[in-house]
Amino acid sequence: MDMRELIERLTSRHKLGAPIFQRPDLTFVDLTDNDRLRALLVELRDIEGFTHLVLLTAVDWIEEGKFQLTYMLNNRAANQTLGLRVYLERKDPVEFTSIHDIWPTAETYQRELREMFGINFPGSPRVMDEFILEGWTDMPPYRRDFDTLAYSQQTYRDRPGRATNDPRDHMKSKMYPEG
Amino acid sequence: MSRTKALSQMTTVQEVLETVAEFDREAHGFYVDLVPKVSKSIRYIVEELARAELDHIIRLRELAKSDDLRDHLMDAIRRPRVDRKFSDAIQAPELGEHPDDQAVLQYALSRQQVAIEEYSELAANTPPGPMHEVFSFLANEESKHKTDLEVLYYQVVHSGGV
Amino acid sequence: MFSFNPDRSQYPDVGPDGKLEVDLETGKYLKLWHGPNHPGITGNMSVEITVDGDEVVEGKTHVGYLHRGFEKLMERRTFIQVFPIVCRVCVPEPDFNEYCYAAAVEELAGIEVPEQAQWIRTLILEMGRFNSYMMAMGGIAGALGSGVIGQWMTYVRDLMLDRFEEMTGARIYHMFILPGGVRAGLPEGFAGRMEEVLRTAEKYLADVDKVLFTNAVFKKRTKGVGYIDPALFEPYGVTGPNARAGGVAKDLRKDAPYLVYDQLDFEVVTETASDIWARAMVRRRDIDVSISLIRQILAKMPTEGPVMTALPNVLHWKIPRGETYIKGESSRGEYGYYLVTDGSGYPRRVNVRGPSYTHAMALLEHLIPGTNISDIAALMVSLHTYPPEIER
Amino acid sequence: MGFRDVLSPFTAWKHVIDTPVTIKNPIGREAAERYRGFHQNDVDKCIGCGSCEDICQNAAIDMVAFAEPKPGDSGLRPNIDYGRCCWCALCVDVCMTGSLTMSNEYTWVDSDPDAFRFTPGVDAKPWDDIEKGYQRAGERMLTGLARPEMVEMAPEARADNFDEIVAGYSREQAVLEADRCVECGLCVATCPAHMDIPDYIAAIREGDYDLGTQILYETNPFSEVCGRVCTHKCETVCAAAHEGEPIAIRWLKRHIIDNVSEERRLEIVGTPQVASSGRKVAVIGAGPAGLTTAYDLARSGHKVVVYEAKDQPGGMTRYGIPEYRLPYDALDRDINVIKAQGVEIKTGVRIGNDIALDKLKAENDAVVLAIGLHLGRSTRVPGSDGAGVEAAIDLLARVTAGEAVPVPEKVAVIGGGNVAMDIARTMGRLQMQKYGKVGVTVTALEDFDHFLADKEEVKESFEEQIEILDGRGPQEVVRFKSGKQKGMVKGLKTWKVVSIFDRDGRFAPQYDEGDEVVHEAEMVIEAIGQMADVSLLGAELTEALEWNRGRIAVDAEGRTSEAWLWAGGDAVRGPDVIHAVADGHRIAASVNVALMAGKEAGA
Repeated sequence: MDMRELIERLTSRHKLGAPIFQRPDLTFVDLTDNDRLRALLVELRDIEGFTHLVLLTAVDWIEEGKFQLTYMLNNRAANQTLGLRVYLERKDPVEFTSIHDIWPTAETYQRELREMFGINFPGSPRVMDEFILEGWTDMPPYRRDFDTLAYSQQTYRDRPGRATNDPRDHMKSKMYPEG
Repeated sequence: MSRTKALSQMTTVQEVLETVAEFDREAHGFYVDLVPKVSKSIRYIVEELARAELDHIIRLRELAKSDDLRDHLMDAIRRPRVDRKFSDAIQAPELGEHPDDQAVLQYALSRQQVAIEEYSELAANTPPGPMHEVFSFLANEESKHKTDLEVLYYQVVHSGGV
Repeated sequence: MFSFNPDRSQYPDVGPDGKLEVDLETGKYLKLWHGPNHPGITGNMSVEITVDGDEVVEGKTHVGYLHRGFEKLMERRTFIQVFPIVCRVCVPEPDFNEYCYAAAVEELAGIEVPEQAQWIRTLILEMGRFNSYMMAMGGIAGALGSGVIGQWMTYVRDLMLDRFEEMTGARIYHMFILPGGVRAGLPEGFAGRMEEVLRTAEKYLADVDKVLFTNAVFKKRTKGVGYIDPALFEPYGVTGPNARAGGVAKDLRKDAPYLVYDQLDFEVVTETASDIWARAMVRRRDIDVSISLIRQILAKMPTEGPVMTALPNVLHWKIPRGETYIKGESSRGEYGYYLVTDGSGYPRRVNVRGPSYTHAMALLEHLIPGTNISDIAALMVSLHTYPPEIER
Repeated sequence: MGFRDVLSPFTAWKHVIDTPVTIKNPIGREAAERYRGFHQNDVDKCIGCGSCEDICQNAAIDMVAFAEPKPGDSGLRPNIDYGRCCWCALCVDVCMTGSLTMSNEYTWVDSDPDAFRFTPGVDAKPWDDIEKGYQRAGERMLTGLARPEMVEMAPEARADNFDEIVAGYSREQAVLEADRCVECGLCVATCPAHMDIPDYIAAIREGDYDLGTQILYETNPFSEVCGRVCTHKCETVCAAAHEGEPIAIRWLKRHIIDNVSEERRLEIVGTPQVASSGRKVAVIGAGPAGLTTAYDLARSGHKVVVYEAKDQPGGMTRYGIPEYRLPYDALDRDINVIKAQGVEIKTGVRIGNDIALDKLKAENDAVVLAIGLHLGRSTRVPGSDGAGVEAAIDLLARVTAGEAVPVPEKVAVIGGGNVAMDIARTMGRLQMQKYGKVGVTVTALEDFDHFLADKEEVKESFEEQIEILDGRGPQEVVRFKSGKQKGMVKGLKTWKVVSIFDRDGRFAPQYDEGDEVVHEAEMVIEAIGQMADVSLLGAELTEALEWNRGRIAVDAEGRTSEAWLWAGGDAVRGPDVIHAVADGHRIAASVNVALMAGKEAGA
């Protein structure tokens, strides 16, 4: 399967960004029209042989105000993997279309995304159920603005008696405190 | 005149010690006189040289008083061949009126060389025993002093190797 | 034997949220916790099951017992600092994490890996697979009451851990596959000692064949039990031995050869029944493949040359913006790392695709209704899942 | 399913008679040779750079004081909290000296949790001497070993001209080199000016040359100069030098300044932002020490006039260093920034001759003496007094001034330092221009193991066909005794130096008088040492001043024993550009305090 041809073929009907041919067997492409996601996925699954949903996950581009969702699809016969990327506005509430009916396994991914990134997929089974976290009240912890260090400092206590020295400052204080 | 007599083949330990003491005394006097003649910037060199000579004088005096040596003062000993050079060095240093640091150091180094040779030969001329050890010790002392001077010379003249 | 095509009309209705409506007041149903500490669970995970008599009508998976937020932790570690923690995502087969992460970093940073290192990496992955299968064998036998197999397999695994120890310097978390290569070549005389382990393993595996696979009880409890319709494989993302047991020769070592697999001679093992027996059998036969691969690697691999490429200064190593996905065939199926970089010294996002994520959650929940309570453990273990890779 | 399926499982019973495989007492079981167990640290080898702490993803390592810091060693040593250590051994892999290793000991029982926090190698442990355990398999792989090669003019291309040899790093090379720095900062203490070396190297990595320039100017207004000819003591203590090459700190400094235009540099540095103090300072000598003093004082609002005996400012950087190492326009760019601060430089004015020192004292609130070392030392061997024997430092200055100097076909140079290399290579170039071939023989007291000149200088001299003979002691400048050339130089007689230093490393040359060579030469150039021309002080001031072993005595701030006079630079510290810059800062700070105190008292 020639991925360049495939992307060209798809571009005629779907709004796609410039593809990145990362490896001969791995391509990334942006879908710029989010409403066409389901149509494109079904086409890829049923016509182009991308029957395997490898993973679905999010990337928080907080500086750009966007969440990236990556739908990683695989066509085993052709040994091709396609990372389809869509971007969501990063302002609450963040919601996106569920694909659990296209791939039932997406249910788990969508549950996790809801919990860890605060991206909801209305209609996805058990999407509001706690997945990993129990009794979590803070912001979704996989968002970039959740500070794990601050969290652990608030939650746990440092071992007493630990102190370190920066070599450069230490040498200055001992060897040339005035200069 | 006494010098002529002193230059015969054989001499005594006492005489030898007196000669070297005189050598050091004169040198000390020479350096002390030199101090005001050189620029203050290099006076430290001359002062150090004077101090070293004074140390030698004191050491020799103590040696002569020691029990070991007292018994041997009148022993006969072959006069070192370099003794003439040694005696010459006591007088007439060839330094100008206002020598610079390098000139002073070169003079001190050459003088030191003579002293090492004198003591080495004296040591060679005495059989194993206290006297031999005394002269070996003195030769070694002078040798150490010369090394100090060479280090100083290197530092002053070869200013840090540029 | 219980039917595995139950009449679901007797089951409680599905509510609007997709969950079963179970009225415990009726006394017809009982809720039980299967796990998190249960011999039938590999690792810390639990299934909340609803039984009607000894028939299970619903099962809900619960994970989170080991969540340490690895993916998030990786985002605040430099590229080299991520290296020591990736292995912890999967205890029994940690090396896949090391390989996938290293390869992803290497690809995005443009680093070439020396040939010898590629061979050593392949060797490690096969040793890891071997060990993982040892646990799976012990697990499936243990779930059906045959504890002795677990003891034998633990012993054999321990011998392999000795080989890991002498090669990598550690038994469990090897931390050996660094971005750029591997930490060292093989120790002197390694191949000979490995051969001894393989021979011992083969001796014990012959016993396993007699005691487990030629065993009326085992056959009765596993044949036809825990059937997964191959039609579910794609919708539920089933890969690896679980798919191969259903006749689908999915194996990334063949489908998308990585490292030096294209230079090795092996066949993809398949079974057709897609039941617990078939899944156990695929694993049993795949151990033989691993043994053969280990022997081939040790016979063919170069032993000269570097094992590591000098890296840029790792203390302030920045990788340009980009993303990639690296995958490999672990003992449980497709294992992959999705790495997104943003030009800084830290990963923007690391997503670990562990096979258990698809096998132990939605699929398991789908398979449970209609099973017998006594088969739950065998069903779960037959999927060969490791919970840490679910919750990362 | 058959009968076999029922009986076969019973074969398990055969294992009943097996010997158990469990280890009875696992405590004490020896781990594998490469096992990553408790750490060991060779504290004498460790330099306390803290790279282990930086790489530790568990924050398990603290750097704790172990000994007093000394050049190249912070005196800190890693203290490890085994409550956090994950045994990944990245600390071992990153260790810059290879001092940190791991033993294969892994069992240790103690009821005190704090016992599991200790400083390996300092707190004695039973595994300290165990040889087995994890060590880096080969050389460092995590922080880069080699520096990018500097592009230089080929020897043939440079042999007959004074064009700059070193091209300077390209952006790509500089980033590669800057990348190798582990930012331990051990270099900062050794740099006389305490330049913020890791910070400006970081600016290169970030591509922020404006920031880099700003950082450079905070501690050194002579980056063009120091970026080329600094003695880079920093590089000798670089953590990277313990295995592999030190970071090319000097070239990186130059790279920053190469990438900022003169105009931009003036914008970044700016001009004095304080009101004029109304105080006046005279600086004698427009070398790096004098001009650094002037730069700082001008930026503090004082009126500074620098008096320079030579026709151009720059001191030894202009008149001592050949143009192929430091082009005059690069020096001028540094000086222009200093001038832009309102510093007035009066060249061609020799204090003592043209203006009396007393006059300066009377007309200024402070006087700073930064006169350098402009007199060449002579060996004073026989024959060294007379025509045909030159001082290297005089010749170099005359070449810079554009004067014609004698260029015979054969030249012998006495000396093994950088000045000897400078004059040899300068004469070699002039010979190439005149004769098309080089005829320079350098004789050095020191052997190549103890050579004084930089390795690069020696290497480049060889490339330029200069003959360098090490371990040769000059004995006599041989002159023709008769004939037409009577009295003219015939050659240089040397003896072989058998050993130059004694066992304690003290100068104690031993000669082999049997190995005597006369190096044929029409001119002998002495390049053995330099001294300050302190004649400007006059007898009275010379007597009034305190001296320290031949040099004007100064305190830590650069004050002489006379309240109005400060002194610094080569004349006080010995020859070194960066020391001179450091001195300049120190003196300026001291003068500033004195002037401001005086101003308050006066007001």
